[in-house]
This record gives sequence, C-alpha cells and structure tokens, in this order.
Amino acid sequence: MAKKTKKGKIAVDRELCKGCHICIEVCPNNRIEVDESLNNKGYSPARPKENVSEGEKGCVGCAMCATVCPEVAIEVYRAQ
Amino acid sequence: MAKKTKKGKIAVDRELCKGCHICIEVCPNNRIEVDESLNNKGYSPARPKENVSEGEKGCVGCAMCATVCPEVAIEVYRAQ
Amino acid sequence: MSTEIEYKKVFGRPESLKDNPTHYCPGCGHSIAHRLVAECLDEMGLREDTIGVPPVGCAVLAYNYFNFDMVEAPHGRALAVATGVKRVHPDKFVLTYQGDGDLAAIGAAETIHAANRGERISAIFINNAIYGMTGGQMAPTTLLGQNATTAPRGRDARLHGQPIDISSMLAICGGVVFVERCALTTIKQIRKAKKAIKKSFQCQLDDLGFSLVELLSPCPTNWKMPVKAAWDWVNEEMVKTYPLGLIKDTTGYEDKK
Amino acid sequence: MSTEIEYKKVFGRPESLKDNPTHYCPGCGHSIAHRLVAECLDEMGLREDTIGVPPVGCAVLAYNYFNFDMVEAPHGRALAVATGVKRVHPDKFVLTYQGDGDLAAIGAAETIHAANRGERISAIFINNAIYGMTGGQMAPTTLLGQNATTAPRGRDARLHGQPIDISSMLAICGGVVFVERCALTTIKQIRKAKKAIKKSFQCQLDDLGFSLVELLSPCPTNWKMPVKAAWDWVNEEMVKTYPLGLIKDTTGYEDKK
Amino acid sequence: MITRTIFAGFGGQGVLLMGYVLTHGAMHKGLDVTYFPSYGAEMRGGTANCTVTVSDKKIASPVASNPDILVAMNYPSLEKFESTVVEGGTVFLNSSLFEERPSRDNIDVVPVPIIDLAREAGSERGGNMVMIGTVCAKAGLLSLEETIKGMEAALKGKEKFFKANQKAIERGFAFAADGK
Amino acid sequence: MITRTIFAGFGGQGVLLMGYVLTHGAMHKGLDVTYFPSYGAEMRGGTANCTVTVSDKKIASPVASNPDILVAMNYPSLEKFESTVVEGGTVFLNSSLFEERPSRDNIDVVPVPIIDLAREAGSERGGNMVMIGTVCAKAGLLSLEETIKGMEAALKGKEKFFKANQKAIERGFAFAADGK
Amino acid sequence: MPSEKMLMNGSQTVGEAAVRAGCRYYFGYPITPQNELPEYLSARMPEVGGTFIQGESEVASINMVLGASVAGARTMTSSSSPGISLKQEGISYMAGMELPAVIVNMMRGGPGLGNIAPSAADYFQATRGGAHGDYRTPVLAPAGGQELVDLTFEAFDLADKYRNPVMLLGDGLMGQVMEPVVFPDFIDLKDLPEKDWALRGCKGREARAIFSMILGQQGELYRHNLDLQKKYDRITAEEQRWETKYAEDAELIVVAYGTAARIAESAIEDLKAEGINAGLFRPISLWPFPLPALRELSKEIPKVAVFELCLGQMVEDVILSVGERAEIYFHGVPGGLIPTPAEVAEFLRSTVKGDGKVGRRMEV
Amino acid sequence: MPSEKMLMNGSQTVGEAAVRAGCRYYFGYPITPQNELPEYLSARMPEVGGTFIQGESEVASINMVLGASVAGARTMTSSSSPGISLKQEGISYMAGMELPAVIVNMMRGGPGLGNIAPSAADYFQATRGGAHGDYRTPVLAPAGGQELVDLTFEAFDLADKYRNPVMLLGDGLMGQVMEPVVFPDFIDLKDLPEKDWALRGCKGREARAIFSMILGQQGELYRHNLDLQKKYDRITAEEQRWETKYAEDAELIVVAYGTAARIAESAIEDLKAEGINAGLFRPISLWPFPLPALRELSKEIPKVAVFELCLGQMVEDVILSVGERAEIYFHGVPGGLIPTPAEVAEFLRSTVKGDGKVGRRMEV
Ligand SMILES: Cc1ncc(C[n+]2csc(CCOP(=O)(O)OP(=O)(O)O)c2C)c(N)n1
Ligand SMILES: Cc1ncc(C[n+]2csc(CCOP(=O)(O)OP(=O)(O)O)c2C)c(N)n1
Ligand code: SF4
Ligand code: SF4
Ligand code: SF4
Ligand code: SF4
Ligand code: SF4
Ligand code: SF4
Ligand SMILES: [Mg+2]
Ligand SMILES: [Mg+2]
Repeated sequence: MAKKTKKGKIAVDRELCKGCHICIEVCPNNRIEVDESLNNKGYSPARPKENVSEGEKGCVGCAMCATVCPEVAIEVYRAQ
Repeated sequence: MAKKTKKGKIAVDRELCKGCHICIEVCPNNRIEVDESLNNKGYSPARPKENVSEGEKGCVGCAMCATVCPEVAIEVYRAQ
Repeated sequence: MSTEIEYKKVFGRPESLKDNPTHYCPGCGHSIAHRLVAECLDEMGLREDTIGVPPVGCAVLAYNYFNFDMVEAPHGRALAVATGVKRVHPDKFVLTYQGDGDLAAIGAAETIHAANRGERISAIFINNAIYGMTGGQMAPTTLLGQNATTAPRGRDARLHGQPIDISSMLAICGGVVFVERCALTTIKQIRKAKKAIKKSFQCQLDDLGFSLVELLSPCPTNWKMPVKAAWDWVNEEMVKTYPLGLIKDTTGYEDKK
Repeated sequence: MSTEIEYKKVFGRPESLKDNPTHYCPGCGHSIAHRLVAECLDEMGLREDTIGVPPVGCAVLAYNYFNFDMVEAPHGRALAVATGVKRVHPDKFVLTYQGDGDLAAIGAAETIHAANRGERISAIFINNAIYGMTGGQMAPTTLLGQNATTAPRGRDARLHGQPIDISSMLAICGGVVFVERCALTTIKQIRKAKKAIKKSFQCQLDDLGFSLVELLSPCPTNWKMPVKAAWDWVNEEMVKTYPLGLIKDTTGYEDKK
Repeated sequence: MITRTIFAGFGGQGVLLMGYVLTHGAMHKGLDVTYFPSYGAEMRGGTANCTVTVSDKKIASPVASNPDILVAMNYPSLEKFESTVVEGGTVFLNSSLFEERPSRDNIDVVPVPIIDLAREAGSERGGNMVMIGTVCAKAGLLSLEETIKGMEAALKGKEKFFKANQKAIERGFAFAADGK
Repeated sequence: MITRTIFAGFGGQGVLLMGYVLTHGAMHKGLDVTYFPSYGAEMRGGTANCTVTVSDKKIASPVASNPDILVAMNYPSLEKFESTVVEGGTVFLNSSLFEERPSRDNIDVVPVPIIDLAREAGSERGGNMVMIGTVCAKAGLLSLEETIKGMEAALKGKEKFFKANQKAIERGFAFAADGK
Repeated sequence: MPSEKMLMNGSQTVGEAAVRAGCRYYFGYPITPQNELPEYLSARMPEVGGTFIQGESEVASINMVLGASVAGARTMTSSSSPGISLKQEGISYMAGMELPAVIVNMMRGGPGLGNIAPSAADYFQATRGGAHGDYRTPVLAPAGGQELVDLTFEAFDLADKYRNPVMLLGDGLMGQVMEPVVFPDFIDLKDLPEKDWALRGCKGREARAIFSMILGQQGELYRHNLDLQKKYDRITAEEQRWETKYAEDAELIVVAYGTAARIAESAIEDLKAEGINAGLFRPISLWPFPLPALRELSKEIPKVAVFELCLGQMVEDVILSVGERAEIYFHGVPGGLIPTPAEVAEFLRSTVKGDGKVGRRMEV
Repeated sequence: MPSEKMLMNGSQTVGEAAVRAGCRYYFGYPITPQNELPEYLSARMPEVGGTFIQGESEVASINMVLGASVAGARTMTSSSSPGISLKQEGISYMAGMELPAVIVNMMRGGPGLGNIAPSAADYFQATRGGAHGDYRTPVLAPAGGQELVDLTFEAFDLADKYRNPVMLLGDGLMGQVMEPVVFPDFIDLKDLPEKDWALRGCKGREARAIFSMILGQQGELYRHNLDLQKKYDRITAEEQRWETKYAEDAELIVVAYGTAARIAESAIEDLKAEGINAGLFRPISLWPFPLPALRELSKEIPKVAVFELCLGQMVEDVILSVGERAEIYFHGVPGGLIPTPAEVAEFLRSTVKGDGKVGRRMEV
C-alpha cells in the first residue's frame, strides 16, 4: 500500500480552490475528494485522499487533475 | 445602303453624355463617333454616325452601346 | 428619302431612375450599376415598394438619381439602417448600395452581422478598389501594388495587408443565401450582373435571407487612367484578385428550373 | 513511517501568472486559458517581452493575474490597440485575449482588419457562446436554441441569425497564417490547445503574420449549469457548431518536421 | 415614519430575497418603498447587500446614510455596516453563523439562530425567511399576513416554496414574540 | 498694401495653378501671402476658384469680401464674382472664350485673348500662364523674374514645362505693356 | 386601463413604459448597469408584436434606430456611458435628419471603462451634444420611480412632436432601484399622430429622400441650420420642466437633478430639524435648462448650492442662470461612490456657514 | 536647423510639424476636408522611419493611437467632425488612462454628414468632452499658418507633460489655405522626456498594467477622478493662451478664435477707417478658456461681440467670463457658408449702434 502512494502526490491550495470538483472527475485513480469544511470564500475545496483503499491505485503524478484545474490550485509531485 | 440603316438606330442625349466614348469602343458596327463640339458641361459627346460607308454594316439595334453607357444617354430603336 | 420605317424603342431610361444627370465622372461604373438596379426594380415591379439606403461614398447622392424612397446612412452603417427599416416594414423591399470603403472597412461589423442575421436585404456592393469620394485613398480592396493617395508607393502586403475578399467571408455566414461577383466592364458581365441583381432581389421577395452582389467597377478618376484603360484594368487585373462568378447560392433556384 | 521519498514538482504555477486568486466562477474556462497562455510564455521565454491586451469581458481584470505588461482596450478594440503597440514595438511580443462578444460582435471590424493586415499579433479567442461579464446576454456565437437573458426563448435563426464562425471567416484573410479551434474541457483538448497557442506565438516570433487560437470555454454561471454539465455541453453540443481542429495553417511548420 | 433597513451577507444567503419580501409586503400594505440592491463589480462572488426604505410618506433618497435596522447575515457585513446604524437602531444577527457581537452599546442587538429555527420550521434552507419574519415582527414593519403576502409576491411563479417559507416566517414571528 | 485676387474658371483651365504661381512668386518676393482654394462638394466637376491675398504686412483673413482683382476664365465666373469686385478694381477676362463684358463701369476691364497670345508664345495650352503674366504685370504684383520664379516653384518637379511656361508668361507681360 | 401598482426596477420600468407608449422597436447592445432594460424588452416585445434586436454594437444599434425611425416607428435604444459615447455620430445624424427616437443613458462612473456605480458625469455630453455640429437633443432627467414612467411617455411625445431625438438621462442607481409604479394604458398605435414624412415606399406620391448631407453652394446647409435653430428655440421656450420643493422662505436653494436630487431632498428634510431651511430646485429638462425659473428664484434667495454626481457640469448652467444674483456653491461626487444624504447635509451646513469646508464657492 | 520658408496648406503643415515634433506614428481614416494630412504623412512617415496606418475606421484609428501611446510613442490621429464623434469613446479612455496623444479636428459643417465647408460647431464637443465621464482635453485653436506649426509642437509637449490627449482644433478652410511657414528643426527623439510609465515589456521591473476600469469598493475611482481633477486644475492655472490685438482704447472687443478670428481681424482693420475702434480677444486655448484675462478686459470695455462659425457655443464661455461686466453680443454663421470680413463688419457696426440688426444681445 505504501508503495502505491509513492509514485506521485498532489497538494491542493484550499484557498485558491473554488470547489468546481472537476479534478475529482478526471483523476483516473480516484485520489481526490471533497472537503466539506468551507474555505474562506465559502467553497468546499478539493483535497487529496489520505488513504488508498484496497483495490485502488495510488496517485501516479499524472497531473491530469492539475491540467483541468481552472484555479491552478493543484501542484503535482512525482517520486524521483 | 439605305437598307442597311433600317434595322436599328440610336439617339444620344448630348447633354447627358459625358464623353467617355465607351459606346464607340463597343459598337460592333462602328456606328458612333465623337462630336468635337463641346456640350454645356465641357465634354465632347458621342453621336451616331450619319452615313454608313462602303463595307460597313448599319446600326442593328443591338443595344450594346446603350448597355455600356454609364449615363443612360443612349436610346436604342429597332425597326419593326 | 425612303419610306418611313417604324421604330420601336428597345432601350431607354428605366422608370426607377430620375432624369437628373449624375455627378459621376465619365466612364464610372456607379452609373451603370444604378441603371441595372433601376431596371431590375422596374422589371420586378418593385419601385413603389422600395426603400433604398445609399452609402457615404461617391454614391452618397444616389437619391438624386434613384426614383424611389431613400434614406441616407452614416458612412458604413447602411446595413444597420436597412435593418431598422426592414424590421419595421417586412413587406417592403429594402436594398443597400455601398462602396468598398463603406461596406468593407468602416462598416465591416455592420455588414457581417446584418448578413449573419440573415436580414432580408439585398446589398449591392460596388468594389472599385479605392475611396472614390474622398479622393483616391487606399480601400481595403485596393490591389497589391496599386497606388493610392494614402499608399503612394502602392499597396504593400507587409504594411497594409492584402486586398480583402469580403464577399467570400460573408458567404460563410449562415444567414447569407446568395453572393455573386460580376464586373461592369464588358457587355457580357453587365448582363450577368443584371441577372445576379434580379436573383438577389428574388431572395428577398422569397424571404430566404441576405444576399449580395459584388460589382467590380471602374474609377478612372482615382485610378488616374483613361476610361478605356480603366475598363480594361478591371477585366485584366482586378479579376485576378477578385475572380468573377458565383460565390454562394443556397437558394435552390437553379435546381427548380 | 517509511523512508522519505524524494518528490519533484512536475506541475505548478507558471511564472507568467501572479499568485492572485481569480475572480472567475468555479469551473470557468477563462482561468484554464490563462494558465495555458502563461505556460507557453514561460516555456518560450517571452514573459518579459510581452505586452498583453485583455478584452472588456469577464477577463477585463486579466492584468491582475497575468504577470506581464498589459494595457486595457475599450470593448472590442483589443486588436486595434494591439496594432498600435506592435507597430511601436515590432520586437516585442504582443497578444490579445478576447471574448466572443468582444472579438466577434462589437469588435468584428477591428478583428477582421487587424487579421487582414497580417499584424504580427497572437489572438486568444475565448468562445463561451455568451456574454459572461454582463450577465448572460446572447453572443454572436450563441448556439441555436441556447437560452440567453436577451434571447429568453432561445436563439432563433430567423430572429437572431445563426451562430457566427468568425475563425473561418478570418481564415480567408491573406494576412492570417494560422487558426485553430480547441476546447478547454478535456485533458486531450487542453493539451492540444497549449500546442496551438505555442504555434501561434511562434508565428509571431517568426514574423509570419496574424494567428488566432479559438478556445471553446465553459461558462457554467450564465449557461446556468453545474460545472460538470457545462464541461460536457462543450464537448457534446458546442463542438457540433464549432468543430474542433485546424482551420488554417500556412506556416509550413509541420512540413519542416 | 420612515424606516431604512440594510440586509447584508454572502451571495448565496438569500439577502436580496429578504429585501424583496419586505419591499413587496410594504407595497401591499400601501406604504411607499424603495429597494436598492448593491452587488460587487461586474463579476460574481463577494458579498451582496440591499437597502429597503419603507415610509408612509413619499420617499426621497433610496440611499441611506444611517440605517435604522441592519440585518447582518455574516460577520463581514456586521463589520462593514455596524458603525452606520443610527443610535437606538437595531442589528439583527445570524447567530447560527458567527459569534461576534457589535461593540457599540447604543443599539439593540437581536441574535437570531436562524438555522436552528429554520430546522424547527421544517427546512434548514429557510433561514432567511425566519430572519425576515423576525425582523418584520420585531421592528413592527409588517404584520404576519403582510409578510407572507410579501413573500408570495416576491416569489411569484415559484408557488411550490410558499408553504415552507410561510412556516419559516411564522417561526420568525414566534421567535420575535418570545425570544425562542 | 494688400491685394486680393480671385481666379475663377472651369476645372481644367489651370485656375488653381495661376493662384499657385502668384502665391509662390509673392513668397519669394518676401511678401505675406495666403492662397485659399475652393472646389465644389466632395465630387468632381463644376467650377473652381481660388483667392490669393498678397500683402507687405501680416494678412489676417484669407477670405476676401471684395477682391481687388478678378480673373475670370469663363463667363459663369464673371457672372458670379463681378459684383463683388471693389470699386476701382480690375477684371481680367479670358476674351478667347467669351464675348460678355461686365455691366459695371466703376471697374477696369482687361480682356486678354489668351489663346491667341499663347499660340504666339508657342503653345496653345499656356493660356493660363499668359494670363498670370498679364495680371502680375498690369497690377504690379510681381516683376517678370518674380513671376517666373513663382511658376518654377509652383511646378517643382515638372521642369520640362518651365521653358514653354516662361515664354507664355513673358508674352503676358508684353501684352500688359502694350496691349497687344 | 392603467396598470396595478407594480414593483419594478428603473430599467424595467422604462422598458414597460416604452412599450405602452407605443414603442415596438428596440435596438441595443448590453452594458451594465442597464441590462435589465434590454433583457426585459427581449421578452416583452414579442408579446406585443414588437421587435427586439441586440445589435452587434452601440454604433449598429443607433443606426438601426435611425432606420426604424425613418420608417415611421416609435423606436428606442439604451446604453450606459461608454456605449452612449459610441452613439454620438448617429445622434448627430438623426438630429440633422430630424428623426425622432428615444435614447436612454443610465450613466455610470467614468472616464473610460470606469465602473458601474451611478454617476452624472455625462451632463455635458447630453446637453451640449457630444457629437459634431450645431444640434440639440431634449434631455429629460427623471428622479426614478413613477417619473420614469411619465417621462418615458413624454420623451416619445417630444421626439415625435419636434422630430428630434430625445434623451432620457438616468443613472445606474436609478436603473436598479425598485419602486412601486403605475403604468398608463397602452397607447393605441392608431392614435399616434401620422408621420407623413416617413419612408414607406413611394406608392401614390413622388419618391422622397431623407438625409443630412446638404451640399448646395447657396447656403442650403446654413439655412437648414437656421431652421433647426428655430426649432431648438421653440423647444427652449416651450419645454422647460422643473420642480421646486420647500422653496418658500428658504435661505438656501439646492439645485440637483435625478438621483442627486433625491439624495439632496432627504438631506434637506433632515436639516429642517436643525432649523436650516433649504429648498430644492430640480431641473427635469436638462436641455432646455429651466434658466428663467432658476434666475427668478435666485433673485430672492441669497445662496444657491449645486450638488452633482460629477465634478461640476450642470453648475455651468446654474452660473449662466444665476450669475451674480446669488452666491453659488458647488459640491460634486465623481463616479465610483454613492453619496449619502448625510454627506449632502454636510455640504449644505457648510454652505450656510460659508466656511468652505465641504464644496466650494464659484467665482462668477 | 529650421526649415526655409515653405508654402503648404494647413493640413500638410500640421503633418510636417508633427513629424518634426517627434511623432512617428499616425493612424487615421480619410475624411474631407483634412485628407491632405494623412496623405502627406503616408508619404512622409516612411522617409523618417515612422509608421502611417490608414485604420479601417475612426474607432480603430483612435484605438491604435491608444496602443501606440501606451507603448511610449508620440502619436497622432486626425479627422473632421463626424469622424471625431466616432473617436469620443476612445478619447475618454485615453483621458482615463492618462495617455498622451494629439487629435486633430478640421471641423466641417454639420450636423450629420452636413458638408465640407469650414465650421466651428464642435466647440462644445472639444471643450466639454463629447464622451462620458469627468475628463478634459486641452484644446488648442490655431488661426492657421505659422501658428499651426507652433501649436502642433505645443500640443505634443502638453500631451506628454500632462499625460493627456490634446486636441488641435482647426477647420476645413484652415486645412486648405496655403501660407508660408517655417518649421523648427526636428526634435531628436532622444531628447524627449523619458516616459517611465510606458509599456515595453517588464524586463527588469514588475509587470505593470494601464487601464481605466477602477472597481474597488473603497472609492478608488472617486479618488482617481479627484486626482484627474487636480491635474485639470493645474492645466487650467498654467496653460491658458490667448492673444489680444488693438485692445487699447477699444470701445468694443471682439471674441473669436481660429478662422473666425482672422476674418474678424480683417473686419476690425477695415472698420478703423470708419472711426470704429474695435479690439480682438482671441482665445488660443479653448480649454482651458482664458476666462480671467477676458474678465479683466471686460471690466474696461463696455461691449463684447462674439463671433463664431456656429450658432453659439463659445459664447457660453464668454458669458461665464464676462457676466454682467459688459454687454455681450453674438453673431454666428453655421456650417455651409464662409463668412467674409464685410459680414463681420456689419455685425460690429450693429453692435456699436446697438440696433440689433445683425447678431443679438445675450441676456445674462
Ligand atoms: C464617419 C465618416 N468617416 C469618413 C468619412 C469620409 N468618407 C466619405 S466617403 C468615404 C469612402 C468612400 O469610398 P467607398 O466607400 O469605396 O465609395 P466610393 O466613393 O469609392 O464609391 C469616406 C472615407 C465620412 N463621411 N464619415
Ligand atoms: C462600449 C461598450 N459596450 C458594452 C460594454 C459592456 N460589456 C462589457 S463585457 C461585454 C461582453 C462580454 O462578453 P464576451 O466578450 O463574450 O466576454 P466574456 O465575458 O463572455 O468572457 C459587454 C457587452 C462595454 N463595457 N463597453
Ligand atoms: S479542479 Fe481545482 S478548483 Fe476545481 S475543485 Fe479541483 S482543485 Fe479545486
Ligand atoms: S496526479 Fe493523477 S493520479 Fe494523482 S491526483 Fe492528480 S489526477 Fe489523480
Ligand atoms: S457611353 Fe454614353 S456617356 Fe459615354 S460617350 Fe457614349 S453616350 Fe456618351
Ligand atoms: S445599337 Fe448596336 S449597332 Fe447600333 S450603334 Fe449601338 S452598338 Fe452600334
Ligand atoms: S471618383 Fe471614381 S467612383 Fe467616384 S464618380 Fe469618379 S470615377 Fe466614379
Ligand atoms: S460568468 Fe462565465 S465566463 Fe464569466 S467568470 Fe463566470 S463562468 Fe467564467
Ligand atoms: Mg470605393
Ligand atoms: Mg463570451
């Protein structure tokens, strides 16, 4: 499991995020979820999932989420 | 000769005419000439030739002259 | 001399033209275009139902020659004015008559959007590749290399861009049903032009949409050419940049025949 | 828990974008387009040589987000302003960023003539089929049947005309060397869009002429749709009226490769 | 008698609708009324507010220098408008959302736990209706019937919401009457 | 001394050029001068005229109420301007073209057979040059040299016409001197 | 039958009033803060058999109006400041061609794009003619609410009566404020005075043209201008409109129009408590400006306080009216902020005291 | 080195003067009677490494000017009345964005298309701002000839000094009249004051934007307007220009500008013979209007006669200057006819006699 998460990771700036949730739509590995607690602008931002459940792939750092994010709220990292 | 002229004839309004002489260019039968005496606007108007010389056709009423005349200065008549 | 022959007038002044002599220069295409428009209106019985919109350009005084109702539009706005007229009188016949500067430069937006809305208007577009009225400045349609008072070394693609083909651009608009380009400088083309104008008028009568007839027209004065040379220049040079013929036709008229 | 893994940032904010949060609505295409433009400028090393001209439209405040010099143009006149800038600074990089109302309605004449002159300018054209900033009025690009606050029963061809395809019209102009239409609503298209923008920038750097990239862009707010539905609507409906892909390319770039 | 009320809050809180309800109710009551909305710039987002002036005489200015009543649906609105309220005026607070209270002591403060009350009335989303009910009742602007009329006029065409809203308004009136 | 001259005639008669010659000549002489052309509307055709004012002091109005000199190259111009000429002023007429004469008797009239004189000078098309020569000489506006200078300045770039024009101007001066 | 009392914002009010006044042709281009007007009409026009067209620009729209007017219809356009600037050429043409139409300007902050807060900085443009040539357009300045209804009707009537464009000058605040209004019944289009000059095709008469280019060399344009001037003089004599309030025994008269007048009126009312007796002079027609009425008033009242939502434009007309008859004070709030009655009250207090703290004394 | 004396018409004169004043970017659209200006520059600009572009319209041209100005260049456009009306929106933007440029208006007869005879009916538009918003543009009114050269130079300097568009207001007659002129030497572009606000890419500094939309809710636009107003006040204080002639011991002062002033001057000279001592007050800056100077003068001279090539626009500024200090008479000739000195003389005689035959007494 730990291994799975090592390929990539993302960081979401919860104050830049506008809660459009398009990133959640596009993530091929279902690595993003809605954070119900509102940010300062009153949106429910996206956040990376903490844990990878059984049968799921971890974040692969493919940057598809960041590619669609209208707010440039997502940074993507890839394991070296 | 007289017969030749009977097919058609034209009348040029010398005051409407602006002396562009395009009608002279297009007449297939060379039936129009320049009238050197100026009209009131100072142009040398066109006029139908009086006589048909040997070897020439008379006016056939084809209206090619009138078709190109920018000033609608030419009326065309055809023999009945 | 000989016995009187009976003659019948086969060519004369159409009723839709007044008797006034024009102010156009000798050999100018405007007056031919006027006559063609007038003949078509006569033959289609439209004169009394017509409201025309002349341009600001050499034809600004067209209302002195055309024998039907006319309203002057500001430079370039003929098709916006015509839109207002036509929307109030959908049952009347509305035409604009515009030069290349008027229709394609300052009026480009009004032209495109009236066309695109498919306004039931017939536009007569006089392309003489120059600003006639103001004394020979460059038009958007001026040919490459052609001199103009504001392009004294000739039109240069790098500096001024290439001549614009607005008719083809309009053809892309959905509301446009008929566009044809003719010349006013040969008998054949003059006759074709008349046919095209009639067809454009028919489009309006049949409520099909917007139509336009582009007429390549000599301006001997500002081209600084003798009349004959100007006419030849249309036939030999202008047509290279502006090929004659049908540009768009979705009327289905030909099919019917 | 486990040994630290070394991570490298593979996606972040380009330098040509400031840190300010945008005022755009959630799911709006404008912000994606901003990022793509910024990334291209970064990657091509152009940021410090760029002067941008935003529109009057939702992107009127683009200078709060773009991290390069910008000058505001009156509504529709971005390409005229850009012409002035570029003629003074032929060695700088000049781009406009315009909405459909700005570029294709009020600015149609300025757009066409800057394009036709072949101004060495790159135009980014955000087609969201609506007037975003002013609250959802009909745009010239609004689809047939699409509702707008000034077309409450939906756009109707007879009354409003059909959606205009200005990109194809521009392609007819001699001065235009490259036009491509992309969407901002799939990963694939976003990547294509970036490529197209880069190519357009290259045209300017190579002094080839005018180029434009049209970007189909969602406006969830004025389409009154949830974000996802708006994105889908671009991919499923808008593309029918505005087919994606290359519209004109006389750069010869591909041939070289 | 002229009463000027400012309703202020986030975009989605139904601030403008509260103003509508009061405006329509006042018109039905035969009063003169002006409603003046204020959005941010030409874009979305940020806060919204509106000023409703109700009077038994012809109203001159629709703009208020100093409102008699402030309805603050979020804290930024309280901060922004608190100081403008007339001495002896009233501030209604959305106490479901924030704890802060005005620092002035020459105004009446009425915290309204709108979410709780709305929930009691059957629909959590009716907080703004609870609030307008409380305001109208407490300030004696409109009777219950007039307020409901106002709501119905403001929402003409959306009849399906009438019932729930009426309940919420009634809850607001009840709260105004006995403070719970 | 201020002298105002109106040159008037058909478009093709070189009316504006006569004005140019006088204007340039006067400038070379060190005088102040204004040249004011007047065409028809934005179209071609019709008549043209220009007003040239020459003065040893700074000139105020370039528009003349009453010219001292009228040069009428055709009859319509005579008709139009005759009445405006000051008492004691001079009218120069293109007597090659028309027979009519002014009806006033408080002005000097100088008919100039410009075509004949031009032909004598070697070129029928130099009528306007004959005329400007006659006018400058008769009215004492410019010397022969100054007039020729004026012509050369006015036609800069068209040096091939200088010689013929000079001859025509000289013919005009001669005509002014002896009336033939 | 007049309508029930209805709650509408100012933009919608003008829209409904226009329809009832017989306007069936609207052409306009969106711009905040008046979009509710075209939006309202886009839905309303089809209901009454009228036409709504969103032009491709303000320039196109005013020229569509020109066309509809020449065709004989009651027609209207609307915009806000930058858009009105673009219509100037068209307005000058319509004035020259003597074509009636109503042009609505809901002014916003400028110059340039400015912002969408209310403003009154287009007074010069409206009253002096922002375009070229000697022309004038009557300018009516409602103070909102019911007056928007009444003056919309009047605007169409004046336009037809004098064959001239008429401007209705509001502002962004007025466009957005909602108030109860009552609409008169629909005018029956058949009851409108016949426009025998309009163009409808020349059946049964000579062909006719309407134009503004007048080329004759015999002073034809000169005479046309003198004729227009006579018309403008007639309008000046007959169409001045204003309102005074609390003017008897006032020690001070406030001159303000539109939204500014309403704010000022509240300030005046508030000041009564302090024993300050200020009156209000509210020009309703800005051109023709009610100069004689203000002049008369200024003979009796020692101080005139001018309050504008701009940095001083109408104040010139006040000076032209008042001259040295009374002291003139000015306070202006430029675009971007909405002033309150309290701010105006400060100005009036300062004017009474003559302490120069708010506003300034105009040298005359 | 200054040029030789050259004979040029007014339009060409402005063109050559602009080039020598450092203008290298001209954008304009043809319109009579000023076509010789763009035509001249279309040939001249390439000779000096400058750019001439014929815009597709007046609207496009003014916005190209905006772009060239923001890029830091001296730039100019020109037109005649209807074309200037179309530039109004752009001028308001440039004023709001504080961008320098020179705008030339060779006025023609209006309203609408009117005709191409000279006129001065765009005075209101030029001096009050024909567009929206509280803005002003300095307006210089040459009387032709050498002054066209001098004021073209001044116009560029003023524009740069105050970062504001400046208008050069001539007319069709002035554009066509040929006179001897002398041009100063070319300004070395390197000697022009550095424009550190211009946009040239952000190398070595923060990115920067120039705009007129000012949205802040804290009165940012309000403050921007107050700052602009301060600039306008400074211009008003420092940039008034006028000329008086024959004013000592005059019984009558004629106020006229541009072509009208030259015609009036001849009339004044002609009247000396009749023993009528009239003086001339010629405003050269129309905005700022030389109000204090005229006011001073009017304290000593009992009658002021205003002569305009329009139906009365500057006369308002004269009234604002003179008030009741002197009797004010007005005579105007609208577009379409060129008045002669004799006509003006008639007006002045009538003014002296007070017989009201030509012109009219203004009520003040
Ligand atoms: C707003 C405005 N701009 C410019 C002009 C000057 N103008 C009159 S006609 C014309 C162009 C004429 O050219 P075109 O339209 O090609 O017509 P043509 O004379 O060649 O037939 C121009 C620029 C004007 N009258 N109004
Ligand atoms: C001269 C002028 N007319 C109208 C407006 C109002 N206006 C601002 S943005 C806009 C249209 C915006 O639509 P679009 O260009 O499609 O941009 P979007 O907001 O959709 O991105 C309009 C009409 C204006 N500011 N100036
Ligand atoms: S795509 Fe971006 S803005 Fe949208 S929810 Fe995800 S992180 Fe937030
Ligand atoms: S980088 Fe790829 S896998 Fe990781 S969260 Fe984003 S879309 Fe999902
Ligand atoms: S074509 Fe017509 S105008 Fe030309 S010369 Fe012949 S008759 Fe005259
Ligand atoms: S009708 Fe035909 S044949 Fe007769 S003159 Fe004309 S062109 Fe010649
Ligand atoms: S200038 Fe040209 S277009 Fe105009 S009338 Fe003369 S020839 Fe015709
Ligand atoms: S209104 Fe539409 S285009 Fe404008 S920011 Fe919102 S979603 Fe984007
Ligand atoms: Mg042309
Ligand atoms: Mg859009």
